[in-house]
Amino acid sequence: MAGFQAFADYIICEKPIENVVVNGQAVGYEFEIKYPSYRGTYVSCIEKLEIAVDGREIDPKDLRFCLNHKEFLFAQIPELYSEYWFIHDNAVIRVFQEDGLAKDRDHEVSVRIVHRIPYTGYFGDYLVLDSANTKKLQVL
Amino acid sequence: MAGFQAFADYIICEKPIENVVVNGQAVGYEFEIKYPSYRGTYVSCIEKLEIAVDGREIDPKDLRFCLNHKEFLFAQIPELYSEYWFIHDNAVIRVFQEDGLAKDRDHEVSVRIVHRIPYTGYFGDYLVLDSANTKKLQVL
Amino acid sequence: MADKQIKYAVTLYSMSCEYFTGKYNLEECLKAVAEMGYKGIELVAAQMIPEYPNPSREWMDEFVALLKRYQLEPICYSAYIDMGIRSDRDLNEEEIFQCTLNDMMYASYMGFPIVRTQHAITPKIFEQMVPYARKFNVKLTIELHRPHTPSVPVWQEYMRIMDKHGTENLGIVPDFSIFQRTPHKLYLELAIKQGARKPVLEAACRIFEEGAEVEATIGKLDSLSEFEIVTIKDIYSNFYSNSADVEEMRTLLKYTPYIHGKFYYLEEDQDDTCVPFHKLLPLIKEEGYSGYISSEYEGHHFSTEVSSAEQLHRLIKMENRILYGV
Amino acid sequence: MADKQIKYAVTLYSMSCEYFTGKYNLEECLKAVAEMGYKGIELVAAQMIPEYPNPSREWMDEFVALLKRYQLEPICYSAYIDMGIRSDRDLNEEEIFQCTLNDMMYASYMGFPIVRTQHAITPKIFEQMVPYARKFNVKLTIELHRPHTPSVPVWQEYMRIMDKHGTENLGIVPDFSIFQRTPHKLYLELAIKQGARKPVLEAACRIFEEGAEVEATIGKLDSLSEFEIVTIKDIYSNFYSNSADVEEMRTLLKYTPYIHGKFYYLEEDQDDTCVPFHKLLPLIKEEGYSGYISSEYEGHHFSTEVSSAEQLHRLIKMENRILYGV
Ligand SMILES: [Mn+2]
Ligand SMILES: [Mn+2]
Repeated sequence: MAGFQAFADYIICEKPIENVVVNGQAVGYEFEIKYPSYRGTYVSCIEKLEIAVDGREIDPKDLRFCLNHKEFLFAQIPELYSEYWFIHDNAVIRVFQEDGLAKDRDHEVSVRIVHRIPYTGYFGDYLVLDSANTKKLQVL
Repeated sequence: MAGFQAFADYIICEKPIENVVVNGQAVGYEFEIKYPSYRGTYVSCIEKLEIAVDGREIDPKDLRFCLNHKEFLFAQIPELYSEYWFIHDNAVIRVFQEDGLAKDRDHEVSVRIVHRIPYTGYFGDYLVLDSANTKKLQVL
Repeated sequence: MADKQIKYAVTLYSMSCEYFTGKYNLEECLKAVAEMGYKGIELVAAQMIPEYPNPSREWMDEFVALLKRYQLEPICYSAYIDMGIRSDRDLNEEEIFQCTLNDMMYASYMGFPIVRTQHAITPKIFEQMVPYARKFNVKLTIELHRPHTPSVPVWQEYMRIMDKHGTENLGIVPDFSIFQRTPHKLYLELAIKQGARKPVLEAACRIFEEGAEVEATIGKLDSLSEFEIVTIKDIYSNFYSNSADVEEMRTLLKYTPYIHGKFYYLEEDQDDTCVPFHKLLPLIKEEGYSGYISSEYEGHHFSTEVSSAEQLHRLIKMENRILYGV
Repeated sequence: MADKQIKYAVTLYSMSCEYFTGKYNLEECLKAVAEMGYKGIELVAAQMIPEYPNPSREWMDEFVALLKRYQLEPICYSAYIDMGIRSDRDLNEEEIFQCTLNDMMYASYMGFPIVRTQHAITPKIFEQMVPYARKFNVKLTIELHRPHTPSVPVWQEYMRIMDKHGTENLGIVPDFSIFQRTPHKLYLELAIKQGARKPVLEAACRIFEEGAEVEATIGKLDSLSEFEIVTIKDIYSNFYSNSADVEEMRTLLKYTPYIHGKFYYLEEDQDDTCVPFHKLLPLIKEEGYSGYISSEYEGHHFSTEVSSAEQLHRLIKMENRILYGV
C-alpha cells in the first residue's frame, strides 16, 4: 500500500507540449514535469525515468532531461548528485523526433519515475517509490 | 616553456579576505579565485587545487570550493563535470579555522591549480597546466 | 496560548499540499499559521529553500523578514541526513559532517535555536558536532521517528552521548508516529480507492486488535487479493507492531526540547484514533514538560483533498481540550 | 572592405585579455571590433556564454540584439569537443553527438552560418551530423590546428566524407598555426623573463634555421640550464618541426569556407615573422578563395600587456598590404 504517492498525479504539468523548432523545422518536442514529493531531491536519486508518448516508449537516446538551466542525457541522471530538483522547479523533458508532434490532436504522455528517498535508510535500506502519471496534452 | 599561463597572475582576486562568522564568532575565512584561462572549464578538469595561507598548506578537509551558488568538498571536485566555471564567475575558497584570520596584518595566500585542458587530446593526451599564484591580502 | 507551560509550534511541512500545488507560497503558509495562532515555526529546509542544500544569504534574510512580518519565531530548522543521494555509495563521514555543520550555520544565521537532524548522523559524528553546537548556540537534536523506537540500539548510544555532554546543546525530537496504532481514515480510504475491500480491511483490523500476528490474520480471512494481502501486511507493520509504548515517552522527556505532534486526520471535536494524543499529552504535562509540541500534519501523503489549515485548527482544539480541558 | 573577394572577420577570442580582465565586457568587445571595420563575428561559446554549455534563450537574444546594434554579422560559432571533461573516461559517442547537435541548434538560432568544431568529433559522428547540418542550414566545419597537419590520417577521412556529401554543409577551418615557423617576439620575451638567456635562444634558433634536429642543436650549445633545454625543445616542436608546407593550403581550400588567421605579435607595418601570411595570402587569392579570413590574435597566451586592438589593427593593415598592395 502506497502512501507518499499523493503527488504523483502532479508529475506531468498541465501545460501544452511545445515543438522544438530549428531553422523553421521541428526536430522534437518538450513538456514539463514536477518531482512528486513534499520535498526536493537530488537528480541522482532518480533510479528510472521512463517516457511514453501516444503509447510508444521513447528510446532514452532521444531524450534529454533539462533542469537548473542545464541539459542532461538520461544516462547521466544517476551521477547528478549535485543537481537539486526543487519541488517548484519544473524539469523539461525534451524528445528528439523528426517533425515534432502534430498539432491537430491531443497527445497522451506517460511518465514513470522510480526514485530513491535518500534519507530513509532506517535499517540500511532505502524506500524506493515507483510513481507514474499519464495525461493528455495539447500541442502549442 | 609555458605559454597559456599569462592569466595565472589573476587566479587570486584582489579583494580582502572575509572571516566567516557564526553566532558572533569566526569559524573560518574565505577569499575568491578565478579560473586562469581565456575560456571557462568544468570543475572536474581541476586535477589538483592546493591552498596555502601564511606558508601553511591547508588540509583539504578544512576546505570548501564554492561556485554556482553551491558548496563542494575538495574530494568532490574530480566528479563535477556538470559544474561549469565561467571565467567571470569567481569561486569562493572557504577555509575552516577556529577564530578565522587576524585583521591586524595582511596574509599571504597561495593557490595552485593543476588543470586538464579538456579539448587538447590531439594525439590521445591532454595538456595539463600547472598554474600558481601568490598574493598578500587584507582581512576585511 | 501565552502562559501555558507546554508551548505550541507548527512545522510548515504541515502545509505540504498547499505549498506543493502552489495554492500557498511560503509567505501565504506563514500567514495561514500565524492566523491560526501559532507563534513558533519549523522549517523543512529541503522543502522550501530553492537553493537547497546551500541557501543563499538573500533567501535567509528574506525568510527572517517574513517571520518578523507575521510575528513568528524561528524554532526548529529541519535538516536531513540524505545518506542515499549517490548511486554508488552512501554518504561518507566527511560529507555528513559537512552538511550538518552547514545546516547548523544556516540555522544559527536565521535564529533557529533547534536543529533537527536524523539518526543516520551516527553517534561518532553526532559527538563531533558537540563543540560546534555550543559555539553556535544551537541545540542539535535527532528525530526519533517510526520505524525506529527508543529500543533500537543506536538510541541508547545517542542517550549516552547526551548524558555525557549534557542536554544544553543536544536533544531528541520524538515524533509521535512511534506511538501510532490503528490505521487512520485517510489510509483506509486510499487503500479502498486502490482496490482493497472495506469489510476485509475492517475485519483484519479487528483481528489485529485482538492481538493476532500478521500471518495468522491473513490465514483467517478468505479469498484475499494480492493487493489486500500487501495492504494487510502494511497495516500490521505500520499500526499494530513496532510501536513504542506510551510509557517510553517518560524516559525520552529528559532529552526532549521539541516534539513532533504527528497526525494524519482528525474529525471535528474528536480525539485522534491513530496517534494516542489523549494518553501522551497528559503524560508529558504530568512530567512537567515545558518545551514545544509542534503540529505535524501528514495526511498529505494520502490525500490532497483535505484542508491542512482545518486539520491544524482541529489539532490545537484537541490539544487544548486534552491538556487544559478547554 | 566591401568589394574585395576575400572577406574579413574577427574572432572575439582575439580580445581574450581585455575580456578576461574585465577591461571590456561583451558589448565593448563588439564595439571595439566594429570600430576597427570588421563586419563578421566569431563567438567562442565556452568563453563568453555564462551558462555554457547550455546558453539561455535570453542570452542568445541579447547577443543577436548586440550584433544588430553594432551592424555586425554572425559568421562562426566556435564549439569544442571537450573530450576530457570527465576524470574517469573520455566523452562517449552519445555525449559528443549531444553537444554537437546542441551547438548546431544554438548557432542556427543566433543566425551563425558556420559552426566550428574540433577533430575529436571522429569521422563517424561527423558523418552522423550531415543530415542535421542540412536541416539546420549550417556548415559544420572542423578546425585544422597545430599540432595537427593535413597529413594526420584522420584528415584524409574527413576529406573523404566531405567529398562524399559535398561541401554545402561541411568544411574545414585551417588555422594558420599549422604553418607557423620561427618563435614570435612574445614567446621569446616570456622565455627570457622565465629564466632563459637571450643569446642562447637566438643561437638555438640560428641552428634550427640551418635544418638541425633538436638533440643535435642542444648538443652544440654549452652549459644549458634545465629550463633552457626544455625551452629549446619546445621551440623546436612549435616552430621548427611538425609544420605544414604552405603549398598544402591549396588542397585544403576546396573544403574551406573560413580561415583562422592566427597570429601572435605584429610589429607596426611589418610582415609576420612567425606565421607566413606573406606566402599564404597571395596563394589563397591566386586560388580564388572567396570565404572569410578571421583575425585570430593569440598573443594573450604569452603577455597581458599588449593591446589586442592595436594588434588587430596591424593585422588588417598587413593583410590589405599583402593582398591588395594598399
Ligand atoms: Mn516528524
Ligand atoms: Mn584557431
